[in-house]
Amino acid sequence: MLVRGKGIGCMWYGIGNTGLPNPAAAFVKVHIDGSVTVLAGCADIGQGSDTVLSQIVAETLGVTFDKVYIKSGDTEATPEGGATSASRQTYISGNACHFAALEAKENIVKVASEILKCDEEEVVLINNTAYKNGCEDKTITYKEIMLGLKSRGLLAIGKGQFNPSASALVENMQGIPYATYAFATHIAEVEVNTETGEVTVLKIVAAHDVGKAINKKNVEGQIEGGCLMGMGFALSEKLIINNGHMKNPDFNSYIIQTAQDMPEIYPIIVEEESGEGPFGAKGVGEPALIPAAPAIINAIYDAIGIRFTHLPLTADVVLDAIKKKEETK
Amino acid sequence: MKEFNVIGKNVIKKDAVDKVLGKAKFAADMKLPNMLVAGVKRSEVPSGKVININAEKAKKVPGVVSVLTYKDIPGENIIGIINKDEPILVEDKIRRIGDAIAIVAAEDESTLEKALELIEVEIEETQGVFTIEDALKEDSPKVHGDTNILAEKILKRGDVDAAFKKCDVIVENEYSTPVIAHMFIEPEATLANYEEGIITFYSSTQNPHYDRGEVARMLGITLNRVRSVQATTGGGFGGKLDISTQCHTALLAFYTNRPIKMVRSREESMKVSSKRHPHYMKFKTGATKDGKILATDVELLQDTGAYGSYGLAVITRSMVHAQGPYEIPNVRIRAKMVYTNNPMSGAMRGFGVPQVAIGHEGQMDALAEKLGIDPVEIRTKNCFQTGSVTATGQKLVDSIGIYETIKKAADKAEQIMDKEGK
Amino acid sequence: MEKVKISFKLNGENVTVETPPNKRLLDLLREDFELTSVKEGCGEGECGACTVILNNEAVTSCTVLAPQVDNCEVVTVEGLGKDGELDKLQEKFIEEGAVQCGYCTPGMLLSAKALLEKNPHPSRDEIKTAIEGNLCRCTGYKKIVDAIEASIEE
Amino acid sequence: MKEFKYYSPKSLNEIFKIFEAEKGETCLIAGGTDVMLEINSKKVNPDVVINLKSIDEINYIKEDNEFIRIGAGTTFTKLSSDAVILNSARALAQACSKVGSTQIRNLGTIGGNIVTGSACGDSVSALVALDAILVIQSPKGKREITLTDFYSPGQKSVCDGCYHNTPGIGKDEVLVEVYFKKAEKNEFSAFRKLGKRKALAKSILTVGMSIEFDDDKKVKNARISLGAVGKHPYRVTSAENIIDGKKLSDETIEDCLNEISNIVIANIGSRASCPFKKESVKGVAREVFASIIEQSSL
Repeated sequence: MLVRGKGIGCMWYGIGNTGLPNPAAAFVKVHIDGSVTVLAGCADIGQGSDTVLSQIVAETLGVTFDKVYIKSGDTEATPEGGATSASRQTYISGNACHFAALEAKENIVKVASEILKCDEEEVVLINNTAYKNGCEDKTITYKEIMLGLKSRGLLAIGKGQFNPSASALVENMQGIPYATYAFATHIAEVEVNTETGEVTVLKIVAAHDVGKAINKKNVEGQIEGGCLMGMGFALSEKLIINNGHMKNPDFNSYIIQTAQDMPEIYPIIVEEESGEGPFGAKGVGEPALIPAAPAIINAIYDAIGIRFTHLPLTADVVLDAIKKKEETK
Repeated sequence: MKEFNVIGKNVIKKDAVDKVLGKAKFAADMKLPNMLVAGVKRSEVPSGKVININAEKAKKVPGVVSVLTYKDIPGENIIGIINKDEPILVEDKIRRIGDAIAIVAAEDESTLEKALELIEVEIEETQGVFTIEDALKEDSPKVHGDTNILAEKILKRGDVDAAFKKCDVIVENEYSTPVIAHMFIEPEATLANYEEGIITFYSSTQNPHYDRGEVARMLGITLNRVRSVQATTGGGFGGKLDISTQCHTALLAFYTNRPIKMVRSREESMKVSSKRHPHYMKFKTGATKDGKILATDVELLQDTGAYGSYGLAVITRSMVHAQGPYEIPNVRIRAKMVYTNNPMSGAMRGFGVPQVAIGHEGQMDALAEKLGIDPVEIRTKNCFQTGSVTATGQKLVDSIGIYETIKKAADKAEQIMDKEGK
Repeated sequence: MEKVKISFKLNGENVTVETPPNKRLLDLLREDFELTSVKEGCGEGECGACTVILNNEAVTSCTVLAPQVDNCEVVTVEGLGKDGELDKLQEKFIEEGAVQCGYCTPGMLLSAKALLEKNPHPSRDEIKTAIEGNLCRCTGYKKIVDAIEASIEE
Repeated sequence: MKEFKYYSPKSLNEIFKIFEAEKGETCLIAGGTDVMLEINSKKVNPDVVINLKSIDEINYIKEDNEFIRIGAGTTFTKLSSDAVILNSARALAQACSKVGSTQIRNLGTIGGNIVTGSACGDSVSALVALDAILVIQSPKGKREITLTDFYSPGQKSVCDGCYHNTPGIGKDEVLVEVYFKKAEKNEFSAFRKLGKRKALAKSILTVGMSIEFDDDKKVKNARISLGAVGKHPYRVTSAENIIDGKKLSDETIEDCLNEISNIVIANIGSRASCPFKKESVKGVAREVFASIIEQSSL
């Protein structure tokens, strides 16, 4: 028999290292032609930090995304970015890049205000142009501004660094472990085959408070990948270790999810902006994974009335529990 | 809301074009003239004492350029991202299967394979510890120093014992989660080169600056003579935060003055890279009959395997998060993390939080059931809001979106999921 | 060891090469032709990172012996797209956010390409079947399936 | 990988000549999806490797009046989408469609699945239910053997050259064809696999079935096979006997499922997987019955 159930899982996740300093830094240089180079220590492992950091710099400087070139993760060129871990890079390296761009922008705004004959506060930088607030029809190009810098003997360079405002955990671990937290809720729908113990995850709704989504597709990509990793955690993944020997060190016997196992996933982005984050951003990398497994376990309970507490819930474990429950009836 | 031009927009990922063209260079794709390939001779026993390493036969194989052991390390032979406890090459004590004993550089793969087979390592196997229970026994063999406890901590707020007396319902459950592997699709690799006094290496890594520091200390040279570059990296999920191939390739490049490439096989990667800490957890949670949680008492036992890696970060983070995203006035979390001769546990997506979430979310549903209220309702009733105080005494002041996520997820689920349920 | 001389069509061009027979197609492509888009993830046919198109079908090149492709036709990602233009699939992978770490991407593209060549209007389930042998640990597959779906010609 | 000599013959005759000329350990490779791993990991160390992919004469699906004949070099992809197989040997098409992944099915061959002798060879389990017969050729000529006999323990292992010591195939022999009777008018077959995930899954267990009904909808002829619950896939005749001559009522099916479960216990009772398999096999077999009943009522 196939029976369905729904379950919910929630989580919170502190962004950055726990109660420890974990700074990151970046350099920004705006070139004479209006293109931009960002140097950031932050390692992009595919999650898309190069893209997100470039977006932050582009927005800050008022240039288009394509103008920004980023060099990341090269110790000879880039300052420390710290580890790509703890869902910290958008928040911490993001702020570092934001601050570096702000510093590089100082001379740009100064010169633009001189050319536009207005106060610095009135300068609007957008789409590789500048204008006086309210006079959108009278724009000057970034190139013109940069030539202005050149003739005045000025450069547009900036350095930025950021360390979240956390504090050490002291007696009984009291303190401020993180400056900000991400939150999430997943609701899963599963189908349990009561005769074979197989569990199929049909749908997952995944709502994530990420502060501000700098890049929605990237955020969704993290959420969707997290859902499948969470499914593996709940249902299939386990390294079998016997007296220190690993019995299944391969893709054949350590079971991660395939495209065929993918449920329908509905990512929902909630934007409770964080005061300290760049444009309000927090993080999503690890939060994406965390609520999926509890939601699935609770959905299985909803379906068959068995509360599992030891992972993973492979078919044999589920069927065994179903049979035991039938026997005690 | 403020309008943005680039923020919040789906721009083209910076790396996407090179990746769809197959042009992105991962470390294993790189090549330099005169390059050698390298590999590691590893321990096949989980616990033991190295009596003798004989590499003479291996060195005589034509095409073998260098065979190195711990004796060849000019600087410090110890690494670790938080606590330094792992040798780059084992000196005497074997602590796990896969401990690195010797490294080889050769002209080609088949010569390398032959050489690794010919290295003779005499090991006296010793009794290991493989369970947390055994590790905690007073007379157990010790993996490091004179205790197997890497860390033991307590987090406390309020008075849980007094609070449980005021609870109308209490649920107690034990939970466990297994050893989990990252399974990034790209196995670790490094290409290293030593030229003009600068050691340069390109690696699959999540933390190039940390890698630089470890290589510099190993070689006993200053940081400005080491260049660590992150190659295109094929996923990490925490598994590429530790040193993998960086030190070994750098050491061989340092000695041979030739470019060195080392690429792990899938099996080697899985056996040697860090794993998600297995957890054994006890949760006791109590609430009033109207569903307000008053207290939670949690005990965590965690196995970090042979080395600390990110263990100290995992124990702290898991404890801080064990209450879940709920305001609970009385909290006690006790945790112990132990060394064993199992594979090394370290960082993996969530650092202990996915494990404790199995506990706190299991408890929420168990409480809801006992109280006869809806699982969604018990969560909205208890979740953090602006002004809530966490178990570490932190007052949450901004960006507290948990309630919103519960509401939005529940609304969407209502729309799209089978109303019948079963 | 006695080398074997083989000729085959590689990304549209006729090539001839002498190879030791105990070489995998994966290594032949990476080493002899420097087509490093073909990735090794497991060496056991279980992850699909080394997928190439062999005689119009997606196969794992780690389980093919190099001399077995004598007289065959092999396509790698380097052979997708024409005249410097991206293939529609490549375009959609970029647009839909189907690329994260990128290690599975070439294999994914080729599995999808082989499908579309045979079946220009596949269903979502057929797409999933086509890429079931390509493991991805980053994306959760959704955006990959979306991208393949989006690339289907009207 | 060990060094070896490589041949890519165009015909069976050429293979036999190579057999004669080469004295070292010989290994045949077709799809390579199994043998490549064995060679790579040095579990097999051949001196000579012979490619079967270039031999067209073992790559076909044919039907005549009585039989469906499949060349040993036919891939799973072909078998799972071939109209003849889909129509009159659905169990085999279903089994082949569940092997490994698309890439593996594009390479892997039915002959390979048979001679590697894996306990969980998906196609083999279906072929056992179809009562398949193997055609094995050597320079001396052809011989035939039923698939069940091929795997039976009584067969003397005469193969010390080929890589799995499959009983029943000689050093100078090549499996060239597998054939079975075409389905009768009222004969239907189905297959279901239980795996750890929905693709790229090694079978935990498989059930293949072929059932012929008479005009009263009573079972005239039944063949049921199990895979991955013993050394090789096998028929469960005592379970077949239970349904023989009867209508497939819920009670009859239940009795049959219980007997299947008992057979599983008898075969793998001492193994840790038995408690799970003896139960889940009932669920899996029930679905196969359901599929057959559905086909028969159309």
